[in-house]
Amino acid sequence: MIEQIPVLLVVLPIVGGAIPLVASLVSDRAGWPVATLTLVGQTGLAGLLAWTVSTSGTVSYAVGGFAAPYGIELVVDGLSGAVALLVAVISLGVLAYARKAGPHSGPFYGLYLLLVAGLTGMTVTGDVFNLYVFLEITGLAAYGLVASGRDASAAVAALKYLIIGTVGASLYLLGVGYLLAATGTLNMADLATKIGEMAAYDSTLVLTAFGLMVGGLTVKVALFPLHTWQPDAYANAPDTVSAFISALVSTVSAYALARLLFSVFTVEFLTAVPVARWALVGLACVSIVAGSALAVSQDSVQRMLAYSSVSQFGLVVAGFAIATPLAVVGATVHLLGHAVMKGGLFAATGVIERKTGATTVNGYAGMGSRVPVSAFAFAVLSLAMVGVPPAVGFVGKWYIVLGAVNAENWAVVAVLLASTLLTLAYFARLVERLYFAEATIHSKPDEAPVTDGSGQAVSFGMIAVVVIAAALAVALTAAVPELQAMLEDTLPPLLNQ
Amino acid sequence: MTESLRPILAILVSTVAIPVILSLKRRPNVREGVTLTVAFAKFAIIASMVPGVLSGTQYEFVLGQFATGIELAFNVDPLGLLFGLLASLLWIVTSFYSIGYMRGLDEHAQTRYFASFAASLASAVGVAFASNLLTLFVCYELLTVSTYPLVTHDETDEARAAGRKYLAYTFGGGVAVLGGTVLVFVLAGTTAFTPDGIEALATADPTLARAAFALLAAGFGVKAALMPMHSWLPDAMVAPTPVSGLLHAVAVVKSGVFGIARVVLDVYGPVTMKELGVALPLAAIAAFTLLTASIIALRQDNLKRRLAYSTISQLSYIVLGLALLKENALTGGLLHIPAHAFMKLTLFFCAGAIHVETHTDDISDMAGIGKRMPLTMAAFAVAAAGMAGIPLVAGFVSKWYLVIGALNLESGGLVFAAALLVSGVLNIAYFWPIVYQAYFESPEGHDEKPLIEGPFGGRSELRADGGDSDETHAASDEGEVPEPEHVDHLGKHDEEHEHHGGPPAGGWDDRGWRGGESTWFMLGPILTAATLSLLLGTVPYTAVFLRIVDTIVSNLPGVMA
Amino acid sequence: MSSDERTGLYVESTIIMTTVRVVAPFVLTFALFVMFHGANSPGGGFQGGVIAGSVVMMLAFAYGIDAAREWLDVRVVAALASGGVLTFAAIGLGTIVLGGNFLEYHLYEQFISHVVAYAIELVELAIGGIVASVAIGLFFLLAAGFGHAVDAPEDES
Amino acid sequence: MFELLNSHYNYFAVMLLLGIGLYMLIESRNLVKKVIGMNIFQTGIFLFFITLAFRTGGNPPIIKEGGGPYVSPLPHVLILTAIVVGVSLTAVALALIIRIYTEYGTLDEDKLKQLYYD
Repeated sequence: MIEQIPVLLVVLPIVGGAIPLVASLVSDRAGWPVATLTLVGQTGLAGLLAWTVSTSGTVSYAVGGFAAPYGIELVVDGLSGAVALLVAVISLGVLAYARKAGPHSGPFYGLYLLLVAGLTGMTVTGDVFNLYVFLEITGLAAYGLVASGRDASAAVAALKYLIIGTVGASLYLLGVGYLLAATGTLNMADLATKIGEMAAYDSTLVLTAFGLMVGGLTVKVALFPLHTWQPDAYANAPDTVSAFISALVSTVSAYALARLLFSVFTVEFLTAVPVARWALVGLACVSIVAGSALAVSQDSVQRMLAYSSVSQFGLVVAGFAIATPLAVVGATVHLLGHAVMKGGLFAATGVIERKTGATTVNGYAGMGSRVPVSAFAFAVLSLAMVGVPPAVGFVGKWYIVLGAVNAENWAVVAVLLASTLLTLAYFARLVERLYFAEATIHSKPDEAPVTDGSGQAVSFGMIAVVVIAAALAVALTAAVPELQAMLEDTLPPLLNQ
Repeated sequence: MTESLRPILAILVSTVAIPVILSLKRRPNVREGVTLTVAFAKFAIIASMVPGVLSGTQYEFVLGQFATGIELAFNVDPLGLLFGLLASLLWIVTSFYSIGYMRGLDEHAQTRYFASFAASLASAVGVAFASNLLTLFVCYELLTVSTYPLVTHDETDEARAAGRKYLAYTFGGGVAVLGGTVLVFVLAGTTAFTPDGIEALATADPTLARAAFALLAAGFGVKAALMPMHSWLPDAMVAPTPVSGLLHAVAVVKSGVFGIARVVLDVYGPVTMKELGVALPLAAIAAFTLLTASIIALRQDNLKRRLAYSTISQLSYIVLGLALLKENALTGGLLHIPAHAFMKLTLFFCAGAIHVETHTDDISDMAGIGKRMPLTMAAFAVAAAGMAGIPLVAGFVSKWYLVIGALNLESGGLVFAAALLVSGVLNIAYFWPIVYQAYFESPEGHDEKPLIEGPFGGRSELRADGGDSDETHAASDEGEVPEPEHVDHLGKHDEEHEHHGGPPAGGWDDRGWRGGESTWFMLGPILTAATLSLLLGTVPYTAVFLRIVDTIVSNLPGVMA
Repeated sequence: MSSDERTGLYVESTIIMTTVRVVAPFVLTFALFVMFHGANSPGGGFQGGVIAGSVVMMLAFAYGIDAAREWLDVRVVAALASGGVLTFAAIGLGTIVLGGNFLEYHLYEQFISHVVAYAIELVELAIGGIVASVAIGLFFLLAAGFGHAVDAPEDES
Repeated sequence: MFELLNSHYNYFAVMLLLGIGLYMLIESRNLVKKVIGMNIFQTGIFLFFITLAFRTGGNPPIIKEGGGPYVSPLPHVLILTAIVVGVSLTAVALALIIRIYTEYGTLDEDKLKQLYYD
């Protein structure tokens, strides 16, 4: 049974996603229970899978019984096991938020589960073309979800996201074509051995493929300067969707990038072609700095958080590109930690907006006393993001810096260390406003601008999600040694050590 | 090493108090009761470890694996105990004082204030007991975060600006510490504190080892207010006075100094320091800072700002003592940690008491105030004498050791000794006028203070510390009358609008010597702190601190040799 | 723009209506033909589904979109889509129940001979259903110009 | 030069399509034209895959006696999937455009930006 889990993880949400569609014809409220049920199962399976991987190593699965290089293979190692679990847990958590925050339609939950399926598929697949398909399923669902906002500006944002995202995915597909031409295979493990054997690392075909695939994925990860879709999409989508996609879509794309680096091109390629590594590290560093600079200049909190993602993913990609075991552990920790923190932050902005109507940095002034719990969670999450120990944001950074120092990459070390201050620059401003400034918005708490008729704009579940995210942002630190052990079991073959 | 829960208990006791304090928002008496109980409990736990530590036991508690090869672990050794004991002792004193001060001024957000205070103390004790650099760093950062609400307490533009500056400086320092910690870890494979230094560092690549030292010293130097990283400290004086007292004379700045002590004694060790040649630059910076800050202090009219520059100067005494790497200098430097804490706390408390009672903040307004607040000003005089190194007060003992240590130096000792002595003279120069005019002058007839009133080089509108511009603040804020609870703890702010500071129209009234000048909530702590500094100056061994310091120094064969 | 203006675009034409009426059954048969050929010759659910979908579009062109929408209830479309997904998943998961891997068709061999071909046909039909319903759904959506962007999950596995 | 063109004309066609598509995508202010550009861009990629499969003198990849050499079937399968993906993307894009048009009454990107940021 256990060896079937990878495929079940993908099929379950698809099946679950089909049901709300039918159910929505009967009842408008059927979507949520079905989705919850599905995702509880999904979380259980993902947990079981992660546990299996951590105890008995990599699980691989041949779809349809066709053996690896010909059929589609699903591979779950420590890295993908952790990400798959993250996807399941966060999507379940966001559901708790969505129960009140909506949207409530059946098709919404269909898309929601489709997105979960796409993300999980991207995580577990061991085939570069299959990855493309899941990338596009993820994209389609994400575009649809962004557009599900009531405002028409959501449609504009979604269209922008769609066009840029499609170009990114198409570039990736073109890169797959180059790899196929060079090696004649699409299986990741097979590619890893054939690149270098059949085509030299520095051959034009392989280099072009690398450039196209990595370039395509960085669009999805939203590294500077390919991030332009992200702020609009995050800021215009409904709160539920912002929390969900900000936590997961870029995260899983960054995971795919890592998978590409380690399981397809391998670290040997990075060593043989230093320019590839430098390009990636350079891009990441630029992203860290530029993302922070843009975040500082934002007035809207959600846009600020979106630009913050640009910066944080720079950090993650830098860790992966340095590619020493410690740096990879750090990047993974930051990848997972960022998902929790950013998701929580977006959820918190939703709660604060519903309760007080505040959406801008100035509007947040004095809200610390109006929404004490959410504001406190927001502050904790902000500090965690800045990297105040012992929160998880610090641990990731610690490992990445350690890896960069080990690689004697001093310029990167400097940027990584400075990123703390850069992050501080925009988060401190918000926390200061929250607690130490005179309120600029004076409407009474319960005359909230966004209500759905039930009188209460915010449910207990929504606040619980925010608080749990804040607690997790600190508590995850305790899980890091476990994660590290899990990664160390599966990473050495990837890192050739 | 003994496994013991006591280190973590000492930290947790005030951590646990935070939610309790927050939940008692509507019952201030119970809330303050909790604060005091916890303060006493914390002190009791820490004090209970003193005999053990003096006899060579170390109490250890491992919280768990934090990252590769690094544990989140606490260990009470003599050095940690010195700082922990000091901080927890003075927390009690300060808690009493805070109650008097905050209620005296009817401050807003008192709950947040007391909660942050408890958090700060938890982190400060964490800094004290951390058994490796990373744990130290974790607590160091938490200390920054938990003191930020205290600095920004006023919620005025000025307070926010000071808070921003504070965060920027200290987090910048934190980044440097992080960088240094990573380097040390990579070079030595561990960051655990070992008396006399981590061995592997001695054999590591000297350039990198120096770089790591520079990063660590710079990082901790921010909180230790080494020049040129000091300018957050005078600005942070906008905080309520108990905060300035405990945090900016004791916990926060001392955590920086303590970090440097850890780096010098337990990470690098005196021998490696000498081999790397990093001690002398550090000593030079410290000597420069202690002289320059003293000179700047001369020109501060605001009492709290003058005290702030005095702090900058005195902290460098400690750093200098550490950097000289001589037995006596070390003893002096380390003893100056508690000595300065007691004296400076007294001084800040006095300043606060004057502020609460008379709303006077500028020294030029204080002529004859000895009549109004005789006990306060007496305590002030005692502490000021100690600062200058007059015998019988704590400062004398530590400075004595420091100067002897400097003179023991093979070369250049005279320079450092001279710097110390000159600074002592400057100390007198900036403290004596305050005491003098408090007792021997009256508001109607007092001498001019050319240093303060006459601008340097004839330029006006520019303050000696360069960064501050109270005048512009006041001008830009015109028309916006601050709400009563937003009284500015630097005082300047309000002068334009209403008569806050200075003597009342008919001169200071006479309140006598029996405590009519203020509440005992404030007088008590002031007198306690002053008494403590006298005790440390007269019977330093009985007052335990010198014994702890001796234990620390005797654990360092590299120094004794 | 209101929907009234858009209905005004429709012009009733006897020629088109007759042609569509005659051609439609053949097109639908052709669609099924293509779908059934997915197992072992060129063809399959994707192509067949699109052809099937185009039948509805032809009808819509000939008789007006609103008439077509009334004729083909949106529930049928949704049911077709999710039914396709569920069928597909059931066949795939069935093999797991039998102890094999996902979509390992030959495990059904113990019940029915030549089951591989049948199973593939069934999967192709399911995919055809999904594709057709999605195409129809999107067509209605585009024609209406409002409502949710995507009505049904796209499923290309 | 001409020989290269003659032997690699398919790649030139691909490059041309990619170029045209990308140009339209970036340069055109009309949203619908942008989507058309996106389609052309994708078509270029599809074509690239298909030409990869080509083998001189190859047969369709249906195994019969004495069949070989076969054209590679893999790219066709892949592109079939990719086309479906492309179609769904186009559909979603058009649905979004309709919604934008009903709301803002324009398809011009610049005008939209003005309306959007107001």
